[in-house]
Amino acid sequence: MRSRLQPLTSTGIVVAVLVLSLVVGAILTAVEGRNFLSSGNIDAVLTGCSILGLIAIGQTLVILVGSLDLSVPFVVSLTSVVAAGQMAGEPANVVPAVLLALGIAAVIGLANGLVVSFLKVHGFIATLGMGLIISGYLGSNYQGSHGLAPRSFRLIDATQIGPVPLTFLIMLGCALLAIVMLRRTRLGHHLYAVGGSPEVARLSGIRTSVPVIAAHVLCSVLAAVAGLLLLSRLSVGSPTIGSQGDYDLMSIAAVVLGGTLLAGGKGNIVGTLAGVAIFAVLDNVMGVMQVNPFLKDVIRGLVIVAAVAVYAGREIDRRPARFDRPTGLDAVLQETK
Amino acid sequence: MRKSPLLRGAVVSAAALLVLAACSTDDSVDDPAPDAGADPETSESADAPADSSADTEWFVQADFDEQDAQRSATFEGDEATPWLQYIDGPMTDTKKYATQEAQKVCFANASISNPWRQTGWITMNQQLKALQDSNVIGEMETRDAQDDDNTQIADIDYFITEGNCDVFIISPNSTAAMTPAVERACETGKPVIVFDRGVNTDCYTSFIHPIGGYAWGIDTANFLSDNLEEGDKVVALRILPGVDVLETRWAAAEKIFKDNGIDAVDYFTGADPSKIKQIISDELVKGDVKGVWMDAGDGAVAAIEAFEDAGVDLPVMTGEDEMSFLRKWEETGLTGLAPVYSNFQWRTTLLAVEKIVKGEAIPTEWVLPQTPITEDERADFLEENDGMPDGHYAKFGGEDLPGYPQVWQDRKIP
Amino acid sequence: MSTPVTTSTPAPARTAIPAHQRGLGGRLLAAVLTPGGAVFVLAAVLLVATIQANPNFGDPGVIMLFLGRTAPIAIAAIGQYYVIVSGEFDLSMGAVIGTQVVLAGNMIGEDPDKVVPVTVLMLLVGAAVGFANGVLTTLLKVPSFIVTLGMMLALGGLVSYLTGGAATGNPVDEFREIGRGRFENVPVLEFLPYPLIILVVLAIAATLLMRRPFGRNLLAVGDNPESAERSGTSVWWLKTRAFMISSLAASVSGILLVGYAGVHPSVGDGYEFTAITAVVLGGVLLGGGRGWVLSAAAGAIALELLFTLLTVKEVESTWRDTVQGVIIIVAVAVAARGWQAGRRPRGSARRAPSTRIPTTPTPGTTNGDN
Amino acid sequence: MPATSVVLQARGLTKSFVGHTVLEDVDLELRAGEVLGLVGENGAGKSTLMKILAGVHSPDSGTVELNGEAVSFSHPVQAQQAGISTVFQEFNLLPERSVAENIYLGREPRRLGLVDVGQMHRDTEELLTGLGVTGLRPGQRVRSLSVAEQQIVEIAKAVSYDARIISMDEPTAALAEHEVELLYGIIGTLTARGVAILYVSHRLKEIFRLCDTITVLKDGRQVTTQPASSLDDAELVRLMVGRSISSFFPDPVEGTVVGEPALELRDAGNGYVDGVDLTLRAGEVVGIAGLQGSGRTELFEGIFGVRPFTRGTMSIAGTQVRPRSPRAAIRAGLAMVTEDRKATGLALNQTILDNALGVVRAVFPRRTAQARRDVPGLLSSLEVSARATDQEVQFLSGGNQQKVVLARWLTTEPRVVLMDEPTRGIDVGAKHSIYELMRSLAADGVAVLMVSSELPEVIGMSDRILVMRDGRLAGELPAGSSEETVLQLATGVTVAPTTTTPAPTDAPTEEVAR
Repeated sequence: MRSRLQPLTSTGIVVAVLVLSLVVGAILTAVEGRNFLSSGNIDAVLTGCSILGLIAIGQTLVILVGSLDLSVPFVVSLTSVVAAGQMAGEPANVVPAVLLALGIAAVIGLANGLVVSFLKVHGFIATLGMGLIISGYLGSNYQGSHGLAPRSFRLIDATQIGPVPLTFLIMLGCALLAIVMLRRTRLGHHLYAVGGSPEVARLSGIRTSVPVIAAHVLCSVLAAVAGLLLLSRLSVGSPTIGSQGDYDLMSIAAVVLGGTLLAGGKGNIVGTLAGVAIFAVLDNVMGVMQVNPFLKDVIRGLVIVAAVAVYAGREIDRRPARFDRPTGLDAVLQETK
Repeated sequence: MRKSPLLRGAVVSAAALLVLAACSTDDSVDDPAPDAGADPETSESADAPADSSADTEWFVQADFDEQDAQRSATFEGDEATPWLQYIDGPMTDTKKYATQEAQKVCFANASISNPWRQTGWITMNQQLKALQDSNVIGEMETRDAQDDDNTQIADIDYFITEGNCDVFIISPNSTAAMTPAVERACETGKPVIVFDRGVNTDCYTSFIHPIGGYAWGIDTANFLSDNLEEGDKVVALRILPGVDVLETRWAAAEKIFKDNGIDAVDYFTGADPSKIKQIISDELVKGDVKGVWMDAGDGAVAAIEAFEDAGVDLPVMTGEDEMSFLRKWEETGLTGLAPVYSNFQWRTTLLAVEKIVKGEAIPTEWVLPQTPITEDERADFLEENDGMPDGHYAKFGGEDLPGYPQVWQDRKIP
Repeated sequence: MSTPVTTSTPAPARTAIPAHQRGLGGRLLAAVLTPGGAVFVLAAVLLVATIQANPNFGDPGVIMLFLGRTAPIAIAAIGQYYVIVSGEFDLSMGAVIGTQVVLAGNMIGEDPDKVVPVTVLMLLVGAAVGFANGVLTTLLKVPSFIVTLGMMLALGGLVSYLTGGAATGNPVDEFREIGRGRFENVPVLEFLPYPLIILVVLAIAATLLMRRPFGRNLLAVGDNPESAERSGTSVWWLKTRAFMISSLAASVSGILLVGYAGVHPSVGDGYEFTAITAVVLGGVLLGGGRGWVLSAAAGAIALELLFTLLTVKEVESTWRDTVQGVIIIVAVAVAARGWQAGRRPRGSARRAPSTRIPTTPTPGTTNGDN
Repeated sequence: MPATSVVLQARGLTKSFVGHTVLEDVDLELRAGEVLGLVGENGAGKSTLMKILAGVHSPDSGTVELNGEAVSFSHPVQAQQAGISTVFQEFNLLPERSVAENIYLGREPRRLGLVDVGQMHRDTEELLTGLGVTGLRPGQRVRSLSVAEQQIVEIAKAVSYDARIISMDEPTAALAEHEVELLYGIIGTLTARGVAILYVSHRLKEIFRLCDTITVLKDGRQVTTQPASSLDDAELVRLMVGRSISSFFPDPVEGTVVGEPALELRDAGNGYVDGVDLTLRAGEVVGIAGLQGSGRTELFEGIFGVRPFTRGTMSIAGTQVRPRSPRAAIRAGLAMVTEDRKATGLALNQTILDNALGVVRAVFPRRTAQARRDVPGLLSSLEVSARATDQEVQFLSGGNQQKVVLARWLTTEPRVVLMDEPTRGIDVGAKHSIYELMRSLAADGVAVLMVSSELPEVIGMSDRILVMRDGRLAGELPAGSSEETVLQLATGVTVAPTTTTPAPTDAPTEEVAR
């Protein structure tokens, strides 16, 4: 009986909200005399998902394991300028530049992870500090755009398959890998375990620092991929490109919007992608409607809070009875109360 | 027994990279993208020598010399309408665009996140009303990138595919990053007007801008050097790094200061007046500050107040034609200069559209006059702009537009 | 309290438990060993270093000016402290400051008569924002990180929208005097900036408030919400008041900043993170339940001193971020250990069941022996 | 069952915590395929013994031999790998993860480097089927399971380690009667496979039904170990209790007057308890006995507004009230000493003074000044031993922490004090002063309602004893009733004393709803 009456999961709710926003978006777009489903618009929406999507995937991993990453915008900027500098317009330099960028990001993620897991510094502070450190480095060493991506590298951004941009497919690819990682690797399972209860994880023989560090490394590397895609799009490295997009707070908002618990242990990539897509649709529709840019922020703020409020209360209410409710019957009584 | 998840992480990301690499090669080989850009490489390496892989170097002697000369150049057109004046040079023939029909204008704006842009945006909208009334422009669709390169590229691409645009107007968020997108807009064959910050291409129909940053830097640094002794200290307050129109201001000024033996130290302030005041206060504790140089006017008041609060003599100072500075300047009577980064270029862009529609030739690089406001002219400008808010710009050039002065006084952002 | 008279058993001679474990000196020493106390030492060291680097900074007038300009961030840190100590975050602080600055500029304008009513209105707006943050967090159960992030976006956008992004101009000098004025001719100190006086008054008020039931309850809620709820604490109202205090502190900061810097929409940018940094630097535990309000203020002063030192040392302003980043990571890493060291009673005789503070995994943590 | 080989032999196990010996010279012998029952009162050392075997604690002295080889564990995982699994009272499960994921956490089966979810589900299925469990899907989220089902997952997890020895700490504590049958079945399956089981329970019925051998612990010492067949209920209880309780529990203070009803419940119920009729008078100390999971704590939570009653009426000192929150309950004159002082009783990082004033400040802030003056005297009269009132409570011993909890409630001058396991995990001296406090509260006209798992405590302290079973009051016993009587009423086995009206073990309403 319980299973039949099982309420929508939060991922279900997020997807429902996404569908709703798609429908409303399509209607509003039509009112403006445009076609929401035209290839150009689909391209715009999907492109809008790509960068934030990549970062939000990484952020999901970090939040799932019970931490937070506020350093992503600076990792994005850093990788974009470092890779661009390394490429220097030469196609031959692309591979070393990409590897260098990913390597630097991995080191940053490793540092974040080590500080969080071994120095026991709250992820908020550890990554805020790391962000500041990188930001100082960027500000001191890069004034304005830097380096150049060769044409071959810029094609990544320019390529489309039908109405679907390649950057979006790369993001989807990373999402897929992340999903596989979460569902099909021990690391993924342990990530959930450590985020859910470090104590239970430890009792099950898991070294709790490993998933924390891995999540931070992956998050930084994904931010680096985002930085590289931005480089491909901008053709030059930019030391401010990460901050321009507000990727730290927006990615956290997208993750929470996607139904992942800010405290960790519960959530998934699909929800996050839906959260990102909701933002993309929202931005797209507001763009079509030429909403005043200041009002855009107001609407974003309201949507974030309202959307999370839809299921935040329910989730928490359903939680406490988990260990001490005596029988299934009483739980049912409690719920029907 | 367990493999290091770190290793696995690396493997996963490497796999992601592989996917990435695989796709791009595949597609670039057999599916050249329709909008992949004509050949950005050639166009860039051809006319942008500075844009190599090296660090951006902001001081270019040739540009410095050119703008230095333009400061004293003769401008074509009526002095009463400076927004239509230009320096004689190559013209773009626009006969092919001539039409009777009201045009759909698509405007990709970088942002309206500072008072200068807000003032210009208001002026532009009033100019739009005028041109709509005369049936030159039917509709202007605007996308605002909120200071994000990535968004602005998307905005331009959206206009190209979905906008049904007759004319593109682009106010780039940054120079190099926006170049490929502007080139894509050019490829549509529709007129493209770029204004304010530049791009590294000349595919546009017209690039509208005041003389430029070097001219600003030359005007201001010369003024300070003239009014200060060798060895005097100047604090330079800059908003943010990496924007060409701002960087060139400082590049020129720094050179002149150096040539004149002025001891100049520069700070980035983000235009935050409290930061500005702190910087000046600390500098005053360290020693005398004789001059203040600013790359934009907002925040000038805070700088002056720092001197007042410290109880020391006011500096020689250059600000901007923003009302707050002009008012404070008059009130304190300090020795100053208000350089101008002509705000009226916002309306020039639309007037350029009018000319295009009429098939009139317009300057390919439309250099607008950029004359600082001196102490003698100050009173006139203060009087003309009486009742305007502090964030308003004296040389906004919209006095003949509908809604003047109410619209600018209310400062309602469209 | 009359109940626990144990008439049934002749009580052994009991000595009343003293109020303090150590004498005043000992307590001060112990306090300095905690991160909350160490920040005062840090501030002092930074001050000495600054003066050493440039003796001009030792001038009383300069110190007064410095303290005056640090008042807004210190007050913001005090406000943020209340929210953090109750286990939440307030990211909307910068937006509230921006709102108040613009409100002052646009509504007071050149009319001195409007100073009082508009100030009241500003404080009401501040309280309302805090109330909204609190209610959304506690009753709708949306994480405060998200609520205040949303508030930050919404409020910032709304104010820009309503005002056209820029204020009409600075308000009358009478209003700006609050943040700019000073008492002249004060002996020794040369002069006293009004903001410093406001900071001192608010700091005293905040300290007293933390000693009041409200403050103690707030700490208890941050420490253990479950226990607080069962002790009859009205958790939602308590936390909501903390959010209101935070927003009101931001409003006062805003009022001072209008005076100090003038009206500009970018005033207040990033204040939320600076305030959180200051609070954390003051040894306050993220997650709640630990920390002293004055340490938060001291954290703000230490942070600003650090920046001044960097200016004096001619460190490029771009590197400041890096230094700030290193400092907060180190401070928090040390803090986690420092609280234990400083608060543990001397001698371990009384610390009987320290085995219960689980160092080894203890399944069945809640039960003792069955 | 044929006599089989000894798989685990422990000798002379001794363990003390900071000078307090909780286990002394205990021997233990587990045989393959056999169930060893471990019984004793609370504090007898059962949990400590289990934790030593599980690798959570290491013994101060004594040896553990596994299949003839001496072993010592420093981490639970080592014990698991050696074949000793433990099912603790608190579930060590991740509520957001599936059954299979929980069971194989840390040991997920892999194929080609990836977790083989199919295999994991099949293994889980097989494991559960092997245990005779049906209707539990490997993919179900643990949060959606009933407590009994969660218990089964715990056991399955223990079994999945290929455990040769499984110890279970009160596995039926939270289970309803019919769910227990399922567990019995599982245990039968396991023993048939030759697994040795160490079984801790308070339910004597279970002990006799399941166990081959019974070891009785008391005060950390081994009283006896003998075949279950050689014991009966009464004898076992005598062995467990085996001491005169009268000397330990203080008599009521002279002149204590039992007065008007202070707390009355009529047919009260919520999601956890039902049909509770109860009258508590001023000056009374009433104990509530019952097995874990019988609804004792939930009854308190109902009274105290944590899980407000949804049915029936409640009145305090004759005034009808229905507290919807602890705050309202406290205002009405109630106080509640919670079961778990660390999780719900104290703010550990705050000082003694702040904790003692916690409730007054939260609910009656205006009385704070007065309370602050009273606290030092109150703490002394409770014999709190601490260096100073500005010491943080985390550094106090359990007994002193508990006294601080009491102090924070006494400062509110309540009419009715609810005490849930007031002496859990504290030393004898502290226990005694808490007992004295209860008496003196009664003497002052306060009504005290106490829940305790320690029968001697309930019997020794109560003026009347209420017994709960399956969410209902099963009956009332007079002061000084025997432990046997109480246990019989609580478990619902054998002859019920004449004074009781036992509720039907399976309430018809439950049957319908299920």
